[in-house]
Amino acid sequence: MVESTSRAVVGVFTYMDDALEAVKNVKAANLDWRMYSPVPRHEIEEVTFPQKSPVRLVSFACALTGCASGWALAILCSLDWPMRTSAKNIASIPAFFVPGYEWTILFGGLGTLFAIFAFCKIPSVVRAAGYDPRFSHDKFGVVVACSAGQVTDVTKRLQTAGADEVDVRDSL
Amino acid sequence: MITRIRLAIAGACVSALALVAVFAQQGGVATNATAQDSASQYPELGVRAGVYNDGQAALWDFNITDHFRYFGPPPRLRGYSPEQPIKFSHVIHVQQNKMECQYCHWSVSKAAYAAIPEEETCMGCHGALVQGKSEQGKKDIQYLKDMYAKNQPIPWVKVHVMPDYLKFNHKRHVKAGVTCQECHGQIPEMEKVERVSSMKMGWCISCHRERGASIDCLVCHGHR
Amino acid sequence: MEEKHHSKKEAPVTYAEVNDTILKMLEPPGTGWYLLLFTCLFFLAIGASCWFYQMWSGFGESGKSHPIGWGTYITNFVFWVGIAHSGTLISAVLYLFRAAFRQPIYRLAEAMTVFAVMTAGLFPIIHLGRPWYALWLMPYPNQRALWPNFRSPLLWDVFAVSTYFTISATFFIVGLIPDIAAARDQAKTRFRKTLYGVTSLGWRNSHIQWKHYTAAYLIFAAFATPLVVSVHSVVSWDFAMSIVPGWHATIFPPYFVAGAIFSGVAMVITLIIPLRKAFKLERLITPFHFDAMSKLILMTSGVVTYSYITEFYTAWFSNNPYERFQFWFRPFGEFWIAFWGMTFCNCIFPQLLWVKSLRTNIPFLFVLSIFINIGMWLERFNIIFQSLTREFIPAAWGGYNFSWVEVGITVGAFGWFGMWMTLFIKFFPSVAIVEIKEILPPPMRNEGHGHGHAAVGAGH
Amino acid sequence: MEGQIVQLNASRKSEEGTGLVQISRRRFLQALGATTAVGATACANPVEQNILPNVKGIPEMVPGVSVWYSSTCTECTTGCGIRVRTREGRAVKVEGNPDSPVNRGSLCALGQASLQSLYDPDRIRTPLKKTRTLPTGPVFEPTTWDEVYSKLNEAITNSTNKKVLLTGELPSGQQDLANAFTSQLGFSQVVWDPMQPVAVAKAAEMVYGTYGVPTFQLDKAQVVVNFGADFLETWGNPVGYARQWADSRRSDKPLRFVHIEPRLSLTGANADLWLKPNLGSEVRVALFLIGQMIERGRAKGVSDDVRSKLSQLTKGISATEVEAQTGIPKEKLLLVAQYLADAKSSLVLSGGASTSTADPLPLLVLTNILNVMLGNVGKTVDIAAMEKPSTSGSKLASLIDDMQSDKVDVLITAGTNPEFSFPDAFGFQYALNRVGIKGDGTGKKAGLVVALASQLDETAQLADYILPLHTSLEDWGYVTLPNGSVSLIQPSMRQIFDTQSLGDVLFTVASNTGKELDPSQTFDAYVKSRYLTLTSGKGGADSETFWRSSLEKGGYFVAPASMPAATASVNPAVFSLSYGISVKPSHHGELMLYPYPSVKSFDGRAANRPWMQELADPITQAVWGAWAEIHPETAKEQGIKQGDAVILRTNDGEVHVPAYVTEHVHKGIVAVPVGQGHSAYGRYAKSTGEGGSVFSLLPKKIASGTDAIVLTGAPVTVVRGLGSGDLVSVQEFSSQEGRELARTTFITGAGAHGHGEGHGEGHGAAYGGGHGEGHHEPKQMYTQREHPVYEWGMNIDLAACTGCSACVVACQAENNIPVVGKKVVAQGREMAWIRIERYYDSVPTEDGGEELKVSFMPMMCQHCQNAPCEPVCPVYATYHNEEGMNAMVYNRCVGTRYCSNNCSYKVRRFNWFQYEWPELLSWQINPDVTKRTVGVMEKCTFCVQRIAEAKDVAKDLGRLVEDGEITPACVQTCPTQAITFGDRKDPNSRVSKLEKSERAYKVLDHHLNTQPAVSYLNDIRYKA
Repeated sequence: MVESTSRAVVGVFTYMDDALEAVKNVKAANLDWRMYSPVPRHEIEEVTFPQKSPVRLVSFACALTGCASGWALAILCSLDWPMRTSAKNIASIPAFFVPGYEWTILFGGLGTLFAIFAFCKIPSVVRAAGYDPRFSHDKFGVVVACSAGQVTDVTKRLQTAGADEVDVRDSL
Repeated sequence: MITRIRLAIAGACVSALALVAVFAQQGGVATNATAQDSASQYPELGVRAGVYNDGQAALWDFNITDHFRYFGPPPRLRGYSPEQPIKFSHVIHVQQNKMECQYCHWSVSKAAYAAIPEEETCMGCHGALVQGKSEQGKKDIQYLKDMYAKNQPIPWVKVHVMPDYLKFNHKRHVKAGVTCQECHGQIPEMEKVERVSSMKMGWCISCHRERGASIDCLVCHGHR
Repeated sequence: MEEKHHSKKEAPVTYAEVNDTILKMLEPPGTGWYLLLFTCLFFLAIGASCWFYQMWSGFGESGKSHPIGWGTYITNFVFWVGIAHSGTLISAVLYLFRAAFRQPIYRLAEAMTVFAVMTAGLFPIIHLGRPWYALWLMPYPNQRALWPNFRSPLLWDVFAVSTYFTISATFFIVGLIPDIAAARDQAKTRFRKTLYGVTSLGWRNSHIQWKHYTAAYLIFAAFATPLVVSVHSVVSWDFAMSIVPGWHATIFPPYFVAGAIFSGVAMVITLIIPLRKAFKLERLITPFHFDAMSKLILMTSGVVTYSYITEFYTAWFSNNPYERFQFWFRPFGEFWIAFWGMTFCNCIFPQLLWVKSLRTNIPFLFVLSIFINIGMWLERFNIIFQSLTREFIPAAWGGYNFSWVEVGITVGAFGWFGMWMTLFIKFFPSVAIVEIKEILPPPMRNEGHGHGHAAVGAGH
Repeated sequence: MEGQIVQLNASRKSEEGTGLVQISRRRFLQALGATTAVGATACANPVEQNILPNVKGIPEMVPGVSVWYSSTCTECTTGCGIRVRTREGRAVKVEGNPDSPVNRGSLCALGQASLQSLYDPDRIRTPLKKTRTLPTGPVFEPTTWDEVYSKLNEAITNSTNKKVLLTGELPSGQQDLANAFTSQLGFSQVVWDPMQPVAVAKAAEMVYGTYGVPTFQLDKAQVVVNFGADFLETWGNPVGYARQWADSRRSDKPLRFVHIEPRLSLTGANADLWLKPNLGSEVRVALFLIGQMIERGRAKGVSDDVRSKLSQLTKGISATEVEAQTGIPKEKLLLVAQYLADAKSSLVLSGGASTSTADPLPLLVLTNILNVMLGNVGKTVDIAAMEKPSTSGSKLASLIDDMQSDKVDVLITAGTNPEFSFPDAFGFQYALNRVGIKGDGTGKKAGLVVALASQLDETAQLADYILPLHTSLEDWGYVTLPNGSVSLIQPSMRQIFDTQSLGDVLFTVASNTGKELDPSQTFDAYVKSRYLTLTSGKGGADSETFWRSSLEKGGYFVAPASMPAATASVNPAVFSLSYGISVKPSHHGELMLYPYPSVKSFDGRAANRPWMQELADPITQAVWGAWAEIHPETAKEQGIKQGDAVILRTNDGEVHVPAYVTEHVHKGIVAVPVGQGHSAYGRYAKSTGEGGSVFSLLPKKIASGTDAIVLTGAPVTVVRGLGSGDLVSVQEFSSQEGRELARTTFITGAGAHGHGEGHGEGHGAAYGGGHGEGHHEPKQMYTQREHPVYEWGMNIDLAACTGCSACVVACQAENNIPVVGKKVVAQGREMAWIRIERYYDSVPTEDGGEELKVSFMPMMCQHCQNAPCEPVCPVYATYHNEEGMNAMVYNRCVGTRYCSNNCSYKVRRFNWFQYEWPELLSWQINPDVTKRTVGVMEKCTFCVQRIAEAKDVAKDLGRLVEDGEITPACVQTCPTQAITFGDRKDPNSRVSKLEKSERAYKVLDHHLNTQPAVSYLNDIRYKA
């Protein structure tokens, strides 16, 4: 077995403020880190990801596309084989609001889904080395990727922050 | 991160444009010419029967009526060529003997229906004069005579099976100058008659559109 | 009455308790669950057989006649679409409004939405004369070079309902992912591990995931909110866009949306009361929530009642003889019982909720919710059936022939819906784990910084 | 509420068992098969379809092109000319022959349904021999013609007693041959046709001196006073009279029409004033009118002597007295007298059910006298052209006596069904079974009963042998008309079964006994030679050309010559009659039976035709089977509700029918349509046979002084039966609810004509908003559709529509509309594309009272410009085409039924089941019209196939279709030409002009702006 040089240091926290403290700590040390929490909280976001999520842009673009497509579908289909019903215009604009509206939402929603998948990197079959089942239960986790040499330092940082336990694992 | 967003937006726009482009094509199906392109097969006509979709069903256009009437391959497909009770050869009759289509199928210019000729018409030549050269020909002509003597019709097998709700009028098409071959293919070259056109709705419509004929539904689905 | 006092001195709910209580619901089922499932499957079998019989014998096996082209099936369609609505309302609209009582009930409501739309979606197909051509309503490229008619409200239905189903299912599934991940992490059997492993899509609760997730969730809610309004508006346009006296009314969209929420909340109560009892969720779903839902019912009942009155007023004020006749006919005509049944169930009975104690009286609420469900079914039936039976030409007035086939298919729809619900509550967390945790105060070493909503556990 | 739902629900049963209406389930099985058949290739079902050519060419037959044969309708004795449309050798439609002066191109419902007699699936297909009689009925086995002929020959040769030929009113050709047959073979002929007005003929003889029914010119009369003659339904020449009536009604000077009958008949419903006398008391009204005419100096037509005798007779008859006797208010009586007195020309008619009492002559005679007095003979009454019925009830009664006393050896029946249509009390069946039994007391049977029949009816079932006859669509013949015209009957298709012509049977029977009836030897040759004789000299030298052209035209038609200005004198013998009321209930409150022939069943001959069974009766709107019209007071006494089963009981029998409670029947009578209650006559007739036939209720009595049986007046009791009587009516609600659907223009003032009264007056409308807005042009939200070439439209003149329902059958026949059966109609699922809506309105009279106004309104797809049905279809199965039609594409329809919901006229019909015709009836399918499958919507197409045909022809000629070239089936057959079809885009077409008429309006358009292509013209009524 070849000994890997990269390590994942997993800090398990009971308290959120401890975990955030740890994050701030490792962030300051410019380490490659990740935080796991059983619940999204804005306190966490403020510390870990203060920028805006780009999901909304994708959603917006897709929604616009959907709106255009819905209208285009209705109008072009009607023009393709013009059939008069009840003296209504071939391109009956009021009636076509519905497909336009619905496809705005449909495309926007599917685009958002697509964005989540893309940005959250799911579906994922890769095992996250630092992940611990307790992180979906009631514990917070801060995982730091580091070389074998940094392990002690990182462990210390996490323990200082108040980790219940610190675990060192192979390769992130 | 920014790059990814740009990519996503660009992808969305491209897909939307593609979608619009598909629908902008009249009829929507992008499968234009197919392997059995009638123009290449019958160059002397110079008129293509199928224009943009040649009556091809989209893959997902599963039309159950095509199948449930018959437990087997539907006779409404291009290439359908059933065995006939008499091995009648259009090659001999039309190509070699230079007979006109309407000599036998005389009702095409008079009525909606293109009738199969009466046995009497066949007997006009085969009654006394022509007795056939080949073994098969002699057998078939004898069969014709027997049936005629028994006053029984010959059970020809329909090649162009059309549903009841389609009311096609041969007379109008013939009078409008549509040649037989445009729909039925090069029958003169056929030893055994085969369906060369799908005769599906899109196929009809394409020609109607091309020639500016009416595409009112009732023209074909209301009456003869 | 018990619930009223129980939470006073109890300890606050912790993250772990949330997880454990909810995931406990997923433990291997008992006889009761199987019994429920098989009952549902039995009903479904009845419905399926009836539908096949109807297709085999001819559509005439349902009770429609020449003046009455629509009947039970479209009533069921509108009913189930209506049921679906409160789910989206609770999950999306109340999310945007940050309503405090939403979290423990929203998952169930959302599941109800998805399954109700799945049920509703069957009925337009069942009611077709030639269901095997239902595909023709889709705008797909075909050899006939034909397209559907985008001016038809039925085509709008196709768009609205399919969009609604897609979006609500997406919203539902997206909401489920972290919870499935939680279930995965505590799964014990191999089957469950695989099931949750696959369906959680590799969700890890990382801070990046949470960031995008919460952003997307908000956007979903923002999309679903106009959708919930539009879908029932579109459904109401099936009627309002026509010229049938009693259908042709501009008030229909808001009236239908309010009615949908009304019936949907009632259905949520109908479902959640047994669930709460069976899985001992009293600590999570408290009288506070029932009180809030009761108030919602009371309000929507008021809106619905107001709509009824408006309909009558409009008919009178318009001086339109056909409309006037129709609205005279409903309460005093041949089928008065359907009208007065509806009025009792939807307008009069819910007024009892003005009494505070009744708003948290679980047995009463259960009975009331059943009545509202019946009342709302009758409302759709009144609109569809009564209007069609008395249209413009008196010579063409006619009646309806209720048939057992329709009853069978209606029962089958409940079986179909019930089947999905039953399967769902045993396989996936039917109370949102993450969202409840979100409103709990997070565990903090330094107390006072955390601020959660006190909606769960510590009741009032 | 419960009542209706439960009742409708209970009636849903599978009908396949009866074989009446076939609902096929195959389609779904096929669909099911499709899903499984994708992989299953080794299935035995043949993939192939055959296409069979003709063996030999037929000159006039082009595949796909119709060939029309002219012939004559033999359903009743009027002799309407018909044209039979054939396709590929099969008759597919029967229409009126425009060349015939009798019907001028129109045809009634029954005549059109003669096609279903030809294609009756229960027709007799071979000669039959009765082998035994089981309790369930006789058992027949096929036999050969030769066997029957030899048996018959034997019986005739050995006969020592009477030999009788019992027939209906045969067409003249057959009758002429039958005359030769009876005289040469020593037969006597007895004729029975219950529809013949023999009492009227007798009364004519008493007054005018000639036995026969005069022909009438309604259009020349200003006032028509009618005692019960249903001349718009079954009496006389209904098609011709309806045309005359309508021509007058829509003219500038419409005739005023007073109808006096205890029951509201279809004819009465079309009257300006319907008076409801006590049954049997009409004679006093007639007498009163005579008195009034004398008083008012309008009795110039009779000699002084007669006048004085008449004034003797009418002396002291006051309006008050007559009111007490008849129940008609005296104001109305005086009003009628005034109408008659003021009119320059008038017509008094009598006949029909109300004159089929035990003592009909006084009334019939008095009406004839009235006509003579008013100088109508020679003006409106043509006594030169008389139809002379040979029917005789008394002769048939004495034949029965003869048979009972074993005096008849051989009985041949043909074209008549006395076992059904002669009162059972006479004992026809019992007597017939004794035919041929030797009078020597041994009981040995030597004689024979042979029925010559096309259908296995009740009489044919009694016979020992049955010889199958051609129906009239397969047969030769001719009919001589009262005015000297000869209308030819020719076969329109080859015989379907091993049948023969009646004429040929007579020829064969005669030649077997060594007699030669005629040198021509075969019936077709006989017809030709007789025809040429009858029209001798008229055809010119080339008889063959004349014969050919006659066949083409349908016969030799004399133009309706002006009537000989005959004057008639009253035969003094009439004063020997008693003019008191002889027909009246024996005690207060006793009900009298009032059977009547209806336009839908006649005497029962129409019962084997599904079209006629499913045709809604214009008055009651009931289908399939009989009913009893009961006055609400009677119903209340007996606790009878609408649709309950009731038992009608007389001294002679009882029948079970559903109750139809209506106030439009005199409270002293119970009215029942005759013609239902068959125990044989095919599956359709038998399906309504359970309750029994009305003829079983009738007394064994011949009306005094005539040859007629007594139809009305038998004392009857009405008892509530068990449960529901299975009354199926297609229209439950009779009020217009003030919605101005069928509108009326009222003419006020005595005889003054003016259209000034506006629309729909006095409909008791709470919402009277629609007055006078017929021509407004509402602002349109959308630009209206351009119609580049044609814009088809229709106009229906309600003043001319009598409600006769011929159009309904025409539509059924033309468009392959399925007949769905009683159960399915009960569910509200009738399929007729055109229906006759009937509304009862109460309108104010001039003197401030209220009068009944009955409106008939043909309703079919209105082909709206702004059609509500079109935009709601998700798949464009219905849309507006460039010729202004609301097109329906069946094969695109997925069956959402939204269009039907949204159709304000409710004229769309859904295929709830897969309906199939049984074999043989399936031959009538019009090959130009798509058969619809289950789950598909259908509706009126304006007969788009006919439009296409006309356009096709016009295109060949290089021009556009001209006005009048297209006649949809309903337009073609309408006896009153109330319907007009044409191009609305052409301002000179009739339809455009009518649309701009001041009477024109469009239904519901003023509320809905649907812009229908069908316009209606207001009905015209005199304000009573």
